[in-house]
Amino acid sequence: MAMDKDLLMLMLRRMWLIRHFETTVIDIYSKGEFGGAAHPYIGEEAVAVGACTAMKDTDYIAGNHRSHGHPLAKGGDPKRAMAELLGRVDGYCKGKGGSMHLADFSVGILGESGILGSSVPVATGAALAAKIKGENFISAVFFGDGASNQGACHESMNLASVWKLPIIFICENNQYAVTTSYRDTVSVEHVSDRASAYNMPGVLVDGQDVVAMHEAVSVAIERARAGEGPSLVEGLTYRYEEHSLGLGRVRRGEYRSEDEIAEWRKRDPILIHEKRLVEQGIASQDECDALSADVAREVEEALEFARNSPFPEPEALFEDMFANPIPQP
Amino acid sequence: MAMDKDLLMLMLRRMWLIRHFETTVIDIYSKGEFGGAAHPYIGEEAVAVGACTAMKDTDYIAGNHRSHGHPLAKGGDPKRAMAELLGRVDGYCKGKGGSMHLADFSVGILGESGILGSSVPVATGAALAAKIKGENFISAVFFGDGASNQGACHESMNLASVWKLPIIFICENNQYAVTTSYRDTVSVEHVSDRASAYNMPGVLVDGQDVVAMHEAVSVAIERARAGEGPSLVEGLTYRYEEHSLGLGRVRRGEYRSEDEIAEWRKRDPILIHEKRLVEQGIASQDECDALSADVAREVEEALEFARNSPFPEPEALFEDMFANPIPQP
Amino acid sequence: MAEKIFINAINEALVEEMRRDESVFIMGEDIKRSVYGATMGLLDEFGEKRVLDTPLSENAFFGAAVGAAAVGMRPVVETLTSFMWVAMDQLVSQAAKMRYMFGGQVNLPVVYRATMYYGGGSAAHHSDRSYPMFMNMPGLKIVAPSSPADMKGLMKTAIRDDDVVIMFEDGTLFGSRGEVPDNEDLPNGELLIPFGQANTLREGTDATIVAIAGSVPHAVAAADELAAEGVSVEVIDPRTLVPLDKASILASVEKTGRLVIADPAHKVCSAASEIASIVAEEGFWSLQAPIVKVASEQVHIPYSPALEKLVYPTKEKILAAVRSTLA
Amino acid sequence: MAEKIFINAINEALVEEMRRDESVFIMGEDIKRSVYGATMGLLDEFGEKRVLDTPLSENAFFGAAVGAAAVGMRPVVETLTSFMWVAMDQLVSQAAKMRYMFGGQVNLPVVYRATMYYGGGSAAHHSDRSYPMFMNMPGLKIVAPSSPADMKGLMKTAIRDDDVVIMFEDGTLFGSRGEVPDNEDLPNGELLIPFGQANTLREGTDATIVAIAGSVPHAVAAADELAAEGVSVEVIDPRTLVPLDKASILASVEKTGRLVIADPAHKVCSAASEIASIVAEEGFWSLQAPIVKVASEQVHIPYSPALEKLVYPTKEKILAAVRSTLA
Ligand SMILES: Cc1ncc(C[n+]2csc(CCOP(=O)(O)OP(=O)(O)O)c2C)c(N)n1
Ligand SMILES: Cc1ncc(C[n+]2csc(CCOP(=O)(O)OP(=O)(O)O)c2C)c(N)n1
Ligand SMILES: [Mg+2]
Ligand SMILES: [Mg+2]
Repeated sequence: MAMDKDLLMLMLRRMWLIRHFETTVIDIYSKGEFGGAAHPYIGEEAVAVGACTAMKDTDYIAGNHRSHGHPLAKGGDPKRAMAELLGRVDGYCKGKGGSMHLADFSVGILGESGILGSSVPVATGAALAAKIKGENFISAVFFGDGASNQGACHESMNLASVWKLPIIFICENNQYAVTTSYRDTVSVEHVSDRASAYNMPGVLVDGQDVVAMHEAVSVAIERARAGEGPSLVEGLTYRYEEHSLGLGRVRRGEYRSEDEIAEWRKRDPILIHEKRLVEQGIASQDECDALSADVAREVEEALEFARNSPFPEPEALFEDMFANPIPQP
Repeated sequence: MAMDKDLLMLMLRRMWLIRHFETTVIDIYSKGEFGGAAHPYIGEEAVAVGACTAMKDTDYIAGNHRSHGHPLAKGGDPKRAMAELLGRVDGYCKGKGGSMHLADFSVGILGESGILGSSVPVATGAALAAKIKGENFISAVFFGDGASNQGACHESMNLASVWKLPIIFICENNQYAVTTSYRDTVSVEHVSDRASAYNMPGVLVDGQDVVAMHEAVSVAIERARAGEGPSLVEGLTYRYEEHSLGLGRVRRGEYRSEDEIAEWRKRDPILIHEKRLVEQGIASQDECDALSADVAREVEEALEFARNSPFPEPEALFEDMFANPIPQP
Repeated sequence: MAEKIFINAINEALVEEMRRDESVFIMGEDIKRSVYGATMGLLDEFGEKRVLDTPLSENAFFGAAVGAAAVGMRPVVETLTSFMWVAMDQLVSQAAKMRYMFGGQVNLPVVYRATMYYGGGSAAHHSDRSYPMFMNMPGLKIVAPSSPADMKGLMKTAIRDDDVVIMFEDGTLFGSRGEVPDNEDLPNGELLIPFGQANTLREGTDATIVAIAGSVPHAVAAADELAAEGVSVEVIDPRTLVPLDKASILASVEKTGRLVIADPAHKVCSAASEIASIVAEEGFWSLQAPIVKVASEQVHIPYSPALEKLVYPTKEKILAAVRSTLA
Repeated sequence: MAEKIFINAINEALVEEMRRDESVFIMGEDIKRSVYGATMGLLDEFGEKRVLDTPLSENAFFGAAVGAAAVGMRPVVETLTSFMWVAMDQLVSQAAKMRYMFGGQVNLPVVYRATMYYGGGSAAHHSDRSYPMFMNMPGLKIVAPSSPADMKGLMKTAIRDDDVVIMFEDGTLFGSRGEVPDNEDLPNGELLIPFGQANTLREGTDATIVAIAGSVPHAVAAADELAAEGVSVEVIDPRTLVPLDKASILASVEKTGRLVIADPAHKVCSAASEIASIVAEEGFWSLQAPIVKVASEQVHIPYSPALEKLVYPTKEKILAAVRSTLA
């Protein structure tokens, strides 16, 4: 697949955006600037970015608790995402959702969901709407290796397959669910092996290579738009940080080795992509560094924006429950 | 597999038992002798009988809404089953369960469950207990082609596989869920194809041949007892009657042809088995007929027994909720 | 006005709304052949794209309805109350929570049609009357009609509402008959009943019965029997449980001073409990006697007809309760 | 007596019961490494066979617990309330219904340990306080301890009980401290608290506060503040919601004539509603003022700390409620 420089640089930009965003999030969380849970996406950037850059604004995604990468990859605004994390009115959800529930329906982000597997049927429904309406948008959903064991995934994949819905099931296999290796909980070698149980293509992809992800998802999207039904794409990737900010008890030495982390860091998705850009003469390292610095500033501005946004007023508590509101009981 | 005459005749006896039981049930239901739903097993006898005759009394089964065949195949008492259908105190559940909830824990029948897929995790738990206790009983669960699409099946098969539990998942593929062909709802050619998604053997069996079922399940049981984990066995079978007694709206001409029914009836499981017995010189047709007549009498007695059993007294309403009862609120 | 059967009123509402709005579609199990009766003729008129038989995987298609609604469709989902347990994840985590959680970014015009079969030997797995559990969960509008006209008018309102609505359709009423206004006799040519407005079936001054769903006919029968004895009983059907027309209930209790609540759901943490608690707080000074709940016994539904008939509110139980408040 | 931390009291109960009875085992997500804190040291002492990390499929392992219990084991399942929705099928259709449906043929000694995290920015998907929904469903015993001693004593009782018990463990109390009797000081050498016995934390004559789980400390603080003003308030913690010790509540209201109920669950069809309805029926003639519910607002849990703090019962809300009943 021939890719133009703009696209390749967009991929780099969005990966850096996620990386800087998450680094900032970890920093301000550690300083107590916000609370609750937050699940860093660092190390996995190529999965969401490769996938989302293969989509249009009119296509839909849904995601999970590891929730910052997907919307940023899909073109979400870091200002509004950061404001949401800080619980402010200018956040995507006016502060009601927080880290695990970013959503921007205006660019096709159906929302991140904290319950494992729970957004998979929802994304399937968006694809069903495309089919009923006869429109050619598609839908995609991100879920983890752990979540792949949920019944919701099975039911949705079967439904999408028998109805030939335009949806891409994207499993982010980052090797672990909290402290549990997927080898102890997933009964097959690869999650994508399960595609055969639904009569759909199952593709195992190097999730550290943004171009590989982009290509695999592009093929799946083409198929979906052509009315040929869903695909399952598994990106093999790795989470550098611990499961969640705020979950103090997890000590990584207990379930994975420092060596393992170091090995994976050698295959850092940004490193891999920059190396390719430089080696293929598409961009210089300076250009890449400048882009990174530029994005870092964007994230700083987002933080500034978020900090300046006010907290919601008490009245807001009762707003947004219903489109046609009803009296409080 | 060499089978002795006793076993082969036991298979015939239990198939006839189910056949006569169900015929009687249809008859008395049509006369208004009991109400609610009841799902005849006629045509599918070889599946349960083949499977259950491969088990011991100390092995467990769980089943579904099509619920009379499994317990009778496992050695349940037609008297108590019939009394349960009539809502009497001598019923297996003292009249509290009715047709869809037969259970006899004394011969390993963990109970039939009316919610599709819902007994699959329960049976998986019995197998888990075997493993934890280090005992060598196994567990088996019957579910339909329709139910195979439920998340509970996926989750349980995965769990059983990663933990190598001694359980046999038995899919009774009778071609339809109510009026819906499994070809419209199951995304693969055969439900047993899904076994590969759980790294377990998946076996497609002629569900009209009781010996074939017995053999396939025996292999799976051996594997289970040896600690090698679960299997998925799919019996291809057919339901002669409509989905449920009491569901008047289903007109069979609308979703399946009379021809199709006639074709399947040619492969009647009792016919096939009797033919084999006679042709192989194991039993004469007279012997088979006598056995059938004997079983018919047994069913008549069961009906007599049930009719003579009293309805529960009002106090019974509040009994059996808890092992350690609590006051009514 | 024509007399119509309850289940046909459901069908009429579906047909009218599907004709009116192309984005309305319906999915469920064996609905093409209308195994449960409410979807008769829909496939013929609206075709395969708008009348979908689903695989047996309620969690997936309950959630797919949410996703489809989020991108502009208006799904109607047919199910039984008892099949909602397997789909609880999507009902609670998505249907109920999504709008608020995302700060109101999205409307979810989904209708779940949940039939409650009970009273006919369906036993513990098929007899759920679960609306109280859903009342506890914010974000769901909850409707429980008791007559063909209410059924039709509330169903049409539900389909047009931009929020998630669960229609608890009482199976004990499916064969019941009642007057349903003809469209040509109605102001705007159609029957639409707003949410949050109770219906007063009998006016009275001595006691109030608030009755829900299948308990309404029993309450009316009890009131009529008491009327013959010279006791004047008001019967109120809230019709929608979320929103609940507490003003009508409080006004009635202010007048009568006595309250009995008839509710076919299990009695603990029931709609009856909720209504009692509201009146004990906001209508306390009107009360002249204890509030009596007549709800289902706190046991599962036994199969045997000898036992099942003891479980639910009946005319006799309601009569006894009203008399106790007057004693 | 030693002062202990709530979460350690859970751990103690688990350890003691697992030592005592080989058929007790525990399963859940990441419990081997005790990610949530209550299962510390269990793997080391009891090994892989009795301490099981599960795949992320709650419906399967919640149901597997039922099946294992049916054939002689005593499973303890660790989860969060918010993960119960995906397992509702097994909780309702199997755990709650099985015994009755099968005519009492089988005992199901299962304990579901469901932690309620709320109040710390966990947002709508991780802040459920769902016990009222389970109270509506017959067949489940429901426990909601508010102190380390109650936690330990009720957990041990739960594990020995032959029925399904859901322990709602209030996350807002996990770090709280309290005196827990030492085993050697106890009559039978162990702490067992029976189900169905409320605990009276403060005795009083002017008003009664019934407080549940995490609301208990707020109620006690309110009572103490009122005591300083010369108002004598009784504080009752039911400790178990099914069975509910209504005798203690009714006796207290008989004495005080005034009732406030503090409940961190959503207010509609809540435990507070149920208790109010019981008193409005059985304690009516004792009441001298409206019954006031102080429960969570009927909205989902918003993430923003600016909003979340407005949702739950607080000392201030309870104070205002008690004062209103005395006005
Ligand atoms: C139904 C449900 N069960 C459990 C959890 C708690 N939980 C949150 S994230 C997580 C691990 C998820 O692992 P995986 O799906 O692989 O995603 P990852 O965190 O690795 O990206 C768990 C157990 C949950 N949120 N929802
Ligand atoms: C969760 C759930 N959904 C729907 C139903 C209603 N229902 C009962 S039996 C049945 C068809 C089942 O088909 P299958 O699993 O193939 O079993 P069969 O009846 O063919 O033996 C349906 C839809 C149910 N009992 N439970
Ligand atoms: Mg993972
Ligand atoms: Mg079938």
